[in-house]
Amino acid sequence: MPDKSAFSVIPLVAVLLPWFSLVVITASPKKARGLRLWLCALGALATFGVVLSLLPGILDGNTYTIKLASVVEGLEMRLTVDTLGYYFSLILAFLWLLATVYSISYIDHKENRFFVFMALCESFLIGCAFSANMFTYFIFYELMTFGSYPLIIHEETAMARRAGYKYLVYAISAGTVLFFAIVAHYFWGDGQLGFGSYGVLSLEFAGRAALMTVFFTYLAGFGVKAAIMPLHGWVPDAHPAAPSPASALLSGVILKAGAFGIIRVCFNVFGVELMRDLKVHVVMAVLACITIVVASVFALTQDNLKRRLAYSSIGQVSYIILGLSMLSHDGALGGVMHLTHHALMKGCLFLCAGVILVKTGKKNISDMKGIGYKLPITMICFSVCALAMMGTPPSVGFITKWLLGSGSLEAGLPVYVIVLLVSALLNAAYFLPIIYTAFFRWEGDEAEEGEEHHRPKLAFGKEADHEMVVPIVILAALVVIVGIWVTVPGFPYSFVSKVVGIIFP
Amino acid sequence: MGAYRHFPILMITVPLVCAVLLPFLGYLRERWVPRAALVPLSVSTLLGLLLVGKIPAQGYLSYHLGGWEPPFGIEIRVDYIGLFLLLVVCGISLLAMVFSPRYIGKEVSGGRLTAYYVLFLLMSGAMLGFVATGDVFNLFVFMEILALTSYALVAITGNRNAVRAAFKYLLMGAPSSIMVLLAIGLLYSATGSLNMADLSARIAESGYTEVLVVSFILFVIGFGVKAALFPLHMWLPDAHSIAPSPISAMLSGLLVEVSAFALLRLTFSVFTAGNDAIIGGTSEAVSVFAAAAVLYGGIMAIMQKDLKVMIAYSTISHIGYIFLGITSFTKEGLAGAMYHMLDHGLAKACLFLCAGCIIYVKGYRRIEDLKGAWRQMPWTCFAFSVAAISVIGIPPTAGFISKFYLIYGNFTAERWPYALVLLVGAILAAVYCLRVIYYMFFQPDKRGAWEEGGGDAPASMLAPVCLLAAGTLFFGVFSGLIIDSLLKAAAFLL
Amino acid sequence: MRLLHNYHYAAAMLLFCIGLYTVIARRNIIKKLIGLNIMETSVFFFYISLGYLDGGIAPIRTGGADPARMVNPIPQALILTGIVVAVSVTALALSLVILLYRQYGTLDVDRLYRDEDGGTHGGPSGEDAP
Amino acid sequence: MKNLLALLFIIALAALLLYVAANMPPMGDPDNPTATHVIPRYLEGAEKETHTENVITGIILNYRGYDTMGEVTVIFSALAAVLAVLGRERRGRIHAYVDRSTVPSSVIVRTMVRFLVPLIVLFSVYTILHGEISPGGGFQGGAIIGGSMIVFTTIFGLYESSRRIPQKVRFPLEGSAVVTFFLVGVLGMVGGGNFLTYAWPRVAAGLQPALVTWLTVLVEIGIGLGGAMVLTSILFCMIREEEEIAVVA
Repeated sequence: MPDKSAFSVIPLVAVLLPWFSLVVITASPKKARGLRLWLCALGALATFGVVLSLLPGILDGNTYTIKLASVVEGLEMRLTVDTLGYYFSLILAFLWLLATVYSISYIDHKENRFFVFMALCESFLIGCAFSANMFTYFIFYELMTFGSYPLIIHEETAMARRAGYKYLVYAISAGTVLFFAIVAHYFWGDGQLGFGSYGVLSLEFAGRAALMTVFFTYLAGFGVKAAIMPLHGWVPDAHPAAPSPASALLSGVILKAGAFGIIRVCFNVFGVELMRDLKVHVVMAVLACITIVVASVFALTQDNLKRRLAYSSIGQVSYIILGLSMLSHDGALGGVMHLTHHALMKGCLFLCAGVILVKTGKKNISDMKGIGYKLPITMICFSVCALAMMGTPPSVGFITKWLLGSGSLEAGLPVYVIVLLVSALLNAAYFLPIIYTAFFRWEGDEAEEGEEHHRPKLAFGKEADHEMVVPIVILAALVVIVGIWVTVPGFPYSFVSKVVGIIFP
Repeated sequence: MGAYRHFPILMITVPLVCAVLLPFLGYLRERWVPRAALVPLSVSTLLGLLLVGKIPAQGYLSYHLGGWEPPFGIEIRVDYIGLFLLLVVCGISLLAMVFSPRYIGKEVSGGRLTAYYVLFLLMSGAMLGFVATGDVFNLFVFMEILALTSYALVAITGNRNAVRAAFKYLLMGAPSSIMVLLAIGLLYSATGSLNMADLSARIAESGYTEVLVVSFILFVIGFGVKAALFPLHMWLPDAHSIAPSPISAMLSGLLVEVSAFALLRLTFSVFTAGNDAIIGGTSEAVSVFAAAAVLYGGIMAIMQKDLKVMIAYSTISHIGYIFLGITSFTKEGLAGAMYHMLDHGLAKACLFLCAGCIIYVKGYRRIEDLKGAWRQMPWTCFAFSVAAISVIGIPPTAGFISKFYLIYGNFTAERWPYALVLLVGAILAAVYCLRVIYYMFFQPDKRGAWEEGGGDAPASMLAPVCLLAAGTLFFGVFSGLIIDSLLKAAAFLL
Repeated sequence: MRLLHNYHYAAAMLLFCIGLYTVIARRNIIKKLIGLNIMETSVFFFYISLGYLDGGIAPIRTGGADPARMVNPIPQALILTGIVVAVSVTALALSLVILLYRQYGTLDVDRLYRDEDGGTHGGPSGEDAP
Repeated sequence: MKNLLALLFIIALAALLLYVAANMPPMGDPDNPTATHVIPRYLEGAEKETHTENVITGIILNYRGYDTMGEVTVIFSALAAVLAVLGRERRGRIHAYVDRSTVPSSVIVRTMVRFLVPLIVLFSVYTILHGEISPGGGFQGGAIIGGSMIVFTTIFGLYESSRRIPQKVRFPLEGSAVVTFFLVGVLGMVGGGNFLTYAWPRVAAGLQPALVTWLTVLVEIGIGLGGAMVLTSILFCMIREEEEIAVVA
């Protein structure tokens, strides 16, 4: 860990602050729905504020740490804010704030349960981000698994229940594998579960087979949340079933918790040298490439918008894995930055899908003819993000692709560039039709010559509520802004370059 | 040595003597019996708490009864692990006792009420004596009090199924007691001593290895029946599910564990763990059976329709966990097994008491009937969920910590298959526990059996349930308080 | 041949096995209890034999008897406890039998445990419990 | 099939146990572990240390008094258990159902029993009080009283015998063994020793022999009374059930 490590209660405050919503929900009168939910949003805002307050210190290279409980030596619950963890917490607190605001007008029944579990999930995820060791990470990660279950089944339809069940089965199996990984790590790693800047394990501790076991059990355990291809089964069901803000978070943050775990394992537990020694990155790369291509192909065949977005998420999260597996400076930079980039883009896309659902009740892409005229702001934002997903400059998507491409050349493996290109093409193939349907088709456009054949008017005034539109606009704007002013302090580059700069000098 | 050296013996004898005096109170004022029965248990708990910190992790408190030094007199030996279990016994007994009055008033007819409390106190006192004693024959005596009272408590409702289950329990329990008695005889014949500490020294120099091996096998079979180790478990599902819920909680949460603890004491303090010639083969066999128990209990629990039977099968599975920890012969495994006794005691007691609340309020026993139960019984359902999560072993409950150490211990001993079995056991537990939670919270109540605001269980029943659930959380989060010392104590035992 | 010398022990062990077989194999529950008592008696016999000393006398000091020739009193003291325990278990077992007979009208385990009504089923069914 | 399996199991067990019997220390050998380890001190010292000439009584009540306390708790538990299962007999119901024995008996038997029972009880009193110097003791005496009650009840029926030892006598005495033990134990603590110390360190050394003797007798009496009452109560409980079944049938 870096030198400047100071005791601070702020990490703990950030973890506990979301529980404020729980208090609000239980304490406030039943009738004051608006007040109650806005107070929850205020809680999310406060959390974001607390996280933000650490920004100057983090940029100075400080870390903050607080010990919660100690089981025995080497097994302790400790929160430490380092650059990488802070980077994750910032995007997640931000996205959470927007999703909470959005939910105020989106969620129309059982909002108490929804908001409480939203808040709990945020608390646990911040705990994940601030974990100082694998043990703490695992505990918060498991809690988050259970906290997110009620979000997925919120609609309580048969489909939602089935999706929730599938989610639980996958998550619990993954939790068990992860548990095994932690015990194995603790055993072979000589009780060292902490994170180090260059990794803490080495071949001095145990044999190759042992370390590879640890690595692959970690990969399998986190791979379920990160939706690496053979383990992705729950994602395409859970996303459409969950309410849109929950899908946005699921895709934007919860999937990333798995990816973040893999980042931690690669950077802070194993370290690049050891990975290169064990050649485990090859397996990661192969899996990631397969996932990227196959998920995109699957996405093509989906008509349900959210399902298509879900498959897209599966592919996109694997960009992160791919970036890590390149073991090169730019690759790692691109991969880790993609964590935020994708959260912004996909969060926005899912929120847009939610607006469409609320305003028109349409789920399938083929029914969305002319929807761009009914919901112009939403669909413009949607298009911006969709274009960004394909990698069109100036946008965050372009930055990712550029860095990954450069990283693969740096690693001397141009084959990845081909994968990226194929993926970009496939992205275009499944996103452009949506934009086309929304803006260039309308009801009755296939009518015979001579019949009424007029393009609908843009209806700016009839958009959804402000609570829903404002987050979408903010996200879409950020997709562009972060893609242009890349190096502004507080934007992903400022953190990730620091972390990656240490590892790949 | 201050006055506290007397505390262990008072902890044991006060409940026993109060049990004898209770009928007089029952004769005068039967209404006061339930409240009066709380007094001796509170006293024991208090004395136990006062002992905390007095016993170092790597030492013990030895008390010579009648002033005769061992091996001539009987010794009470409380080491750190013993005190830990004494406190578990006191705490859970006290909570089960608090739970009892309302519930028992409904299930047990008037004339037997006093008998119920008398037997309950005898059982608690006997458990304390059983855990604390340092003499093998004394162990047998307390085991018999324990056995007698538990047979009777299973049958106390007088219902025909209950009597049948109690008789089945007796038919397995009594021969097993005799086996223990025979094993003690063999041990005595080979060493000439009955004191545990003295025995371990004499065993080391005894030439009668064959006798000791068979003695150990008989001990394992005898206590294996009491602890419901896999092929000897047949009595458990019936007895635990038919007994009144507080008794189920005592049997499942304490009795089987105390029996497992006795085996642990015998293995480590008498037959000394390093002595492969004597215990090697048997402990291997026990590991295999324990692994089978984990899987069998889990699978059977999944197949059950009755809530209490499901919990009972889960107990069989968890006894397997404890034995897998003990037979790993590592300090981590041992500490895990001890911690598992704590959290399994808390969680199982909580589950059975929750089932009791449901039976008390609605009379439902089937899992299917629980659909949508949380509308009417939110506290019970939340407590149930917390305890169930501990049974699965999900953080931050105590179950996670113990499972971690159990698996870690099996890792250290390089027993990979057993570590794997433990993990599979966790998945099985997840299946049967989450099903119930799912029914309680997320299934619609189509029959309209549960009415919102229909009233949860009364406060005197909810309080112990919630305390137990909170306990599993507390000991999960603040496990550092205990596990460190347990590890040291386990290292000391080894 | 040690076994012939230790014929007391051998007899006790055989009795123990006979008792256990009776408990397991007999269908009548009263006979099962008799088997239980045979087991107990065999163990008492075993204990008392443990204390035996060739040419020993009762361990009572009255009249200045020689302590070196006395038989071992510990097993006798222990088995007094054992007897009381056996009596207690038998008493409880018999009262359960009385109740069972009143409720089921039979003493046959097979018929007693044949219908596992009441929604519980421990193991295949009661009869393979010894 | 099931019996065959059981038989195989038993044969295996028998082989194992016989193997052990063949490997045990030779019976009656003065060099056995059992004869050399703890015993010499008991045999030599019991008279001085416990002031009982019967070493067995010394062991039961003094050296291993705690075991005996457990033992009296066991029979008390048995009584509590039987009562919990069957319920205590009530005078009114006994009267209604049974006022004479179901066993037919001649005048000779009745007269002999009437004559013998007091003698048996007298003998049991002797057994209780002389346990420390001759074979016998509290349990033995208590069991003899219980036996005499069985004889009496068989001949005269429950009604008659429950008039001889009525419930209001038995009820307070059933727990006397445990309570006596507990009191003696606590007095030992108060006297400066440990629980169940008979020779209180705080008492002058000259008085200790008398103290130990009297406390031993006190415990014997407690055990004897308690044992007798518990056995009688259990007996009455069961007979009542038998009679009720007979009447119902």
